[in-house]
Amino acid sequence: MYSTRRTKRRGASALAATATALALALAGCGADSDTAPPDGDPSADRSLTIAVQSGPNSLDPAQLIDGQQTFVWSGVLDTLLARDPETGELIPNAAERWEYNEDGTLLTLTLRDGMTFSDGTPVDADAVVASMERTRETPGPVQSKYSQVTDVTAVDPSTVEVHFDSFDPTFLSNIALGAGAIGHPDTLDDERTATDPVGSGPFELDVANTVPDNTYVLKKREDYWNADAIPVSTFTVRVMPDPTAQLNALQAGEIDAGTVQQRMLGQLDESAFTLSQIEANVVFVLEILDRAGETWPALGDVRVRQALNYAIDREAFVEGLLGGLGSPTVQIFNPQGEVYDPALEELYEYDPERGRELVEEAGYVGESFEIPSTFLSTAFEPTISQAFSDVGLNLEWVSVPPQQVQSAHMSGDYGLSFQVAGFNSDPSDAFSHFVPGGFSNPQNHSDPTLDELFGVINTTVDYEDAIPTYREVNAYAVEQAFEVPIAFGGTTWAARDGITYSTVGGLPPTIRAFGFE
Amino acid sequence: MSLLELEDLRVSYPGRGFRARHVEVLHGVSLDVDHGETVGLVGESGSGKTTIGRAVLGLVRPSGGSIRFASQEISGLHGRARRGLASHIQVVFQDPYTSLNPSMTIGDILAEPLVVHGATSRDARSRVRSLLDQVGLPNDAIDRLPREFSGGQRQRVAIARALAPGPQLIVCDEPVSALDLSTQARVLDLFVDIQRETGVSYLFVSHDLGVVRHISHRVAVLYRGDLVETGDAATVTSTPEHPYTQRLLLAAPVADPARQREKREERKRLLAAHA
Amino acid sequence: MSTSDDPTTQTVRTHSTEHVITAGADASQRTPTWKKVIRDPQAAITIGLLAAIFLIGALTPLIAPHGPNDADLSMVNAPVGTSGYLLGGDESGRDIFSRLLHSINTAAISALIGTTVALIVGVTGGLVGGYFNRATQSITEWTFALLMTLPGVLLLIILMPVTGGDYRATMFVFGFLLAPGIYRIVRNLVLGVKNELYVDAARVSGLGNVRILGRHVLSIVRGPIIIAAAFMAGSAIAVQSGLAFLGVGSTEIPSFGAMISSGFRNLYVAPAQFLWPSLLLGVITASLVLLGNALRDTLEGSKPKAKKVGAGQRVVADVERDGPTDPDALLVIRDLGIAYPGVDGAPNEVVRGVNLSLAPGDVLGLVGESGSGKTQTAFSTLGVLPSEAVITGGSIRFDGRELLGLDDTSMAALRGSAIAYIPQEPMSNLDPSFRVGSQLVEGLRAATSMPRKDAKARVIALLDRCGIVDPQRTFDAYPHEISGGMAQRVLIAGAVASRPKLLIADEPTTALDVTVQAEILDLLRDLQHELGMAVLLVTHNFGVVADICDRIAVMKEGEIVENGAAEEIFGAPRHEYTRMLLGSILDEDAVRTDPPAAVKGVAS
Amino acid sequence: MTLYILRRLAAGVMLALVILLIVFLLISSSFDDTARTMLGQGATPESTAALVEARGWDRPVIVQYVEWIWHAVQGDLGQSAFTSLPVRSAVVDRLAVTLSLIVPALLITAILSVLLGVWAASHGGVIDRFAQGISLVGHIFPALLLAIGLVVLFGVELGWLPATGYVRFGDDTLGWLRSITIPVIVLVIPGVANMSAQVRGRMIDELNRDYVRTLRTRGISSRSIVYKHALRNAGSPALTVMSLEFIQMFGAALIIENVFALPGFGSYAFNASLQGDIPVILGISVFGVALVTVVHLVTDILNGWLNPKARVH
Repeated sequence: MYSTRRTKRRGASALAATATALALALAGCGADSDTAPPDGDPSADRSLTIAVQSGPNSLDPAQLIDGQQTFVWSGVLDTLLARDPETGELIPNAAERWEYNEDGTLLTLTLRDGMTFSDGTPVDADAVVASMERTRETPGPVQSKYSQVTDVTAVDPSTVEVHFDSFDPTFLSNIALGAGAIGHPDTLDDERTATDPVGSGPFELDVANTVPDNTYVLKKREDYWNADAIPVSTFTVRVMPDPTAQLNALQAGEIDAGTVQQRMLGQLDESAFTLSQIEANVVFVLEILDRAGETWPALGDVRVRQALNYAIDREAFVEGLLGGLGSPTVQIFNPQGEVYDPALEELYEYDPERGRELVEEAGYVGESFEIPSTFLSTAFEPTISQAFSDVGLNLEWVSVPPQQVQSAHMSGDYGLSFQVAGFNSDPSDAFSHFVPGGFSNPQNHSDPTLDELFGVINTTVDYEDAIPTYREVNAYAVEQAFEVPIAFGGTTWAARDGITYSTVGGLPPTIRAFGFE
Repeated sequence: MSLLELEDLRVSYPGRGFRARHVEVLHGVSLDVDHGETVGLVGESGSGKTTIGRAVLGLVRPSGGSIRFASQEISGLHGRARRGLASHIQVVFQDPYTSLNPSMTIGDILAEPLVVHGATSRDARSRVRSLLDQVGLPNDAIDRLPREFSGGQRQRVAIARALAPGPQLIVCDEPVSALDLSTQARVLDLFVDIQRETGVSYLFVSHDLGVVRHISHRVAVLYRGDLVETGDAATVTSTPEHPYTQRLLLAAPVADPARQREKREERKRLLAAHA
Repeated sequence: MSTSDDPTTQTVRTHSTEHVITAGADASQRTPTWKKVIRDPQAAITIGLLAAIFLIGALTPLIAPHGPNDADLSMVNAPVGTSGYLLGGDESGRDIFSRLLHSINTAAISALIGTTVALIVGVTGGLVGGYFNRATQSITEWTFALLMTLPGVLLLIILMPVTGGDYRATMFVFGFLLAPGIYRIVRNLVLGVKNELYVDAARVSGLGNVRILGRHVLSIVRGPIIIAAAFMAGSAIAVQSGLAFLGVGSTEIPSFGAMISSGFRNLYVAPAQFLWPSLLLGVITASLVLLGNALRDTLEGSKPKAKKVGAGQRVVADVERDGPTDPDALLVIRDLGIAYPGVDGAPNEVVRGVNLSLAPGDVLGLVGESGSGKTQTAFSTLGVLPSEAVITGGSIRFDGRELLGLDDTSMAALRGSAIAYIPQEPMSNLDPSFRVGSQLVEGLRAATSMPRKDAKARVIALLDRCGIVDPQRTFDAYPHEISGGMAQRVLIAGAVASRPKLLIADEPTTALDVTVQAEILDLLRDLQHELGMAVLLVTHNFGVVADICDRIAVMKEGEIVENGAAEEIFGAPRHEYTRMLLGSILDEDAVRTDPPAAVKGVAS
Repeated sequence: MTLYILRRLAAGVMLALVILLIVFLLISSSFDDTARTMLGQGATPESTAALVEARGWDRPVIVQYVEWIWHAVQGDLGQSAFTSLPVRSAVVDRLAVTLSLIVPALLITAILSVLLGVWAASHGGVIDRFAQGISLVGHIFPALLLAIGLVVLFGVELGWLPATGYVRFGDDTLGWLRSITIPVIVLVIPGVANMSAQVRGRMIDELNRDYVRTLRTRGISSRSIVYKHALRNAGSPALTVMSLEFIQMFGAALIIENVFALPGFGSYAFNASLQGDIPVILGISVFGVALVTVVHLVTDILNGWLNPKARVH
């Protein structure tokens, strides 16, 4: 409900790649630009082929998954809102305007005029209502984002009202993602919806040349309302789970752009490729699931949690395991966002001695913990285990097959979990990490201070006004060491010369991040 | 009372393939073997002679009739009861190359039946020595493997194995047909000597009239699952009554060009007469 | 079930395709199996290599400088030769050398689990399925067919939710998938052994089923199982590596596959990383395969070597091409010697100084016991001695032409057209895959280059002549569809089809019933008269000789001891050996006369 | 013959039913995991239960099994739990890719193995040692190593062949040929290593048989003896080896599809299994069993053609 992070979609991709690569791929990045490409000529026959690590699982609006999958589905389906690629702020898209009532239980969306689906029928309030109602009622990954919605109604062809139980601070950012995708009302329940929907987005799927899960060929719609912002006429997305295969394809000229692992960069001929780096779009974090110490009392002790934060050599982690692309951190919020506080980074300098003292003080020396070993964690397990033993604790990685990763995380069988979390929006990230039932807090830990702070957030409809409270949440969480954030991770895009990729980290990746010189 | 009595013995094998009909290979054979006697069983391939032997040994289950050994019905016995007969009925097979387990020493091969019947290994060993002696093999054979022996010697080992439990009846299934001429005669002599010594009875199965004639007191002739003629060896093998036996007798060549020429002519006359 | 009463097989099995007795064979035969294995260089080297590798694996906790998952962030992708990191560090800063050592143990455990399960399941299934009755057989057969049908690796992957990706559980399941191979081997051996006479003998001796299975059956199955185990261990290791490469299971477990996978990801950073585990994996699996092959050679007796087909016979002596010729003789063999390599490599002469002469239209019986060299002599005349055989001297002249030293093409031109051959065992001498007629036609056309249609007519006529009742039907039949007697007639028809001058018949009636034998001899005699062929009849049966031969040569241990007209030799044998042989014949006078023995011992 | 094929196919269907039941039973424990994975991070016990119910996974396994079979009989293998793609067409598409690797690989393997095996067996000497050397090399280098090495060499360094990806035969035949070249080579090398040794062994056995000597004594040429008689008799065991090789290649294809980023059957199965995509796993099991059954059947029929004794009457 809170985050764009998907810890898994395609197991093979995950397994074949390192967790770094995977996380970067999943988090991806995106841009939304109303401006035309630099040269002004949206070349009618320009084509672009990129590689991603996972294809879209489905093009059904109720089943959309964010991350790199967005490249394909956002080509076919328009979203209500979008994010500004420079600042990450919410900007209009299919909805021109949005407005909350006073207590945040009614959201009024005003749709742009003249939008059409690829079959020519108008994209209007009825279409939006049908999509949102259906997503709300259909079990799937998007449904939870509608948990507080009670009703969606069309006031007139260009006005939609969304009614809530109570204010949902994450809703706006969600409808800039899959929750805001607009499907074709007449065919939504048809079988084709999953694979070849009648789309509202800038492209039509070229079904003849598309091999599901392998190659997606998208043809630009000239009748799309924002067609000028789309720089290519044919957009091909190839699914390549293996990063080495991606690099090989890039070098062999089979794709125009793709992500490249930091340590493979040396292999690229700098003169033939343009590199674009996104400094941070994921955070590597050791999540403490049993913050209350119900099953593992040691984890309920703030000294032990702090000790773990002291135990990890974050600088070495970035240099050694991330190839230098990234930066050490003790926070989980997007460094480009409003909540992140550089001053907090002073806490928890690498100091295993101090950590050990804290553990001794708390009386938990020699305590052992189990943690799920997943495809995300494998590359980092030795380092993290080492850190535990450095402060007098033991960590045992328990192998969990991919299809049980989600279950293991939520089961309550483990006190710890290693995650590579992509950024969503600051509110979503706050909720997912610290509110009971949030993804990173599956054991429903609650804390009076946090309860109070979220009480304020839940009643502050204007985001600007709520920002100071979010910062308090962040500061308190860091101080209490509710989690062990380790580092921000970035992504490097390599593209054939003349093609650029630019966006801030943490945004959904779309075609509009690409520029042509 | 004879030692072995077969009455109306029938055997059938399941045919090949799924739900195939059974093929009867013995159509009611009656035969008896007395104490200390050798009964020769002659026939060509497919006549069922080997099957009779195997039925007596319990290796084939009869589909009808009875087999009595020492007045006891044995055709239906199996399991422990059947194994109990092992000390009374023994066998010597045709092929000395496959009737001995190639991976066991001669000593083990001979001791096995003794140990099964409760002999201590020391007793077994001394019995093995005397058995080897009895069949004319050197004492050092005990630790050697079958492949170190010639065909004739192996057949001696097989005979020793059959003698080991002191049986009353030995079924001999073509025991000399795989041997060279000179060896064959010596092994047959050994059979006769042993019989004189121990009083054991033989049911002696062979395709070779000469061999049967040499060793048998009485001879039975089998033809396609039926017993066509029975009688004392000299009569059946020199002046047979049944046309098949006559044909068989005339078909076997004699090692004398002149006599063989006569025999051949006689055979042709007989065939012409029956044609 | 009796095999000898099966109407398609023959009761009599003689070993007249002579066994070549090699000197010193006895000593080597008694060498214990393990010693033989060790003496084989390929086996010794691979065993040594594997032992060394797995010993190092076992000692890993003592000798590995680091734990398999000890990570040092400063050692990430450290180059080869870094102090304490012999082969460098991997992507997580773990010591590649130490991980390599630990991986050996994973491989060993995988092989152990997979092979053990496969052996237990396969051997049990094979023993049960092969030994017991039909119902049990069909159930086990069906079960293993089921296992066999499962697409192996696919199943392991489908079962990941069940095995949890744990390599030991996976190997346990894999063991079941390997089991059908073992099952097949064991079942077939058991089915074979079950009908072996010595198992019957054991049954007659009063041994129970369990004892027979354990003592007689298992001992035979042992060798092939050991061989199969070597191959299975190899495939278990390979599969485990493959799955680990794909990322099935925990990466905490050091394994070659996981290391190769990590190296592959790092291909561009540190190209050597994937090389070390690949090499070690390659060495281990290759060693196991080679060991399997070596074991197969030693335990099952080495397979015949490949040799050039149509290379001709080897002659190591100078052949006198211009020696005196006997214008009346069709075939003259002078001073012929044939040798085989013995165990110690020295040639072992099986035929020595043989002299034979055969006039056109003459029938010569070459008589002797097994191993006397009579078949070798016949083969050398046909030019079809096995490739190991060497002609050490002498001369074979046919129709005035020296045959020794001719190449195979020239011999092939003679064979079939001028010299023909009838083998002993009719069934094994017909190609089972071709119709009887087509085999005969091919031979006839090779010898005479007659048009196919004429050749067919001639073959059918010949089949008819050879006493086959329905020649067309036999012409169209496959060898397994005709009886032994008929097959021998077919072979005779094939031999005389091209009207040869010389017919070499090697024990042509030994495998047949007496009544059939008489008919075949009649046929041979008639054909011989008709065609005026000379016949060289190889046999051990004096009755056959008396029936058909004009002259006799008696062979003993590679030499001809007596040679003369049939009547003379039967009437007045000169050589002691001939006398002994003739004396051994159980003739019509040898009727047993003594009465049944008095019963001794236990009275009934 | 028709009856025989029908009987064999019926047996195959039985086998498929049994295997499916086993798979159903084994998988039934993971319905919740799958639902949770489908829902992603928003999963709650309630939404998980709702999804399980919506999918009908809460019903007794046997009911689901029967229902699944009922639909399967009508040609409907359901849809992937994750991608909503119809399983049948997806499996068929993926199978087409894998088969377009395996079938050429198998044919090439068969031809090379027979040539090499027959040459080795009928010439001996240097040629024989050469063939055995090739077999050894093929055994030593794991397919994995070959795959990686060839990609780097031909795909990246030399750029002669595409390093990754698959081109459909219908789209661009030359492209298809180029895209399968390296994967096929990787499949062929170990295949030839194994099979040529088998063919060689069988050929040597055959060439030592009695009938070969008898054929020679009739003046029949060496060529006919080797290529017509011995080869045909060696053919039927070799065919069995080949059918096993075929099934084995499916396993090897899994790794190869991974390295070359090919959308094949193996990687499809692998992904489905990682995700716990139950409908796909079931579909794959059915196709897997069907494939193996057909391969065995074809082998037996070909065997009958080669070997009259094995012929069905």
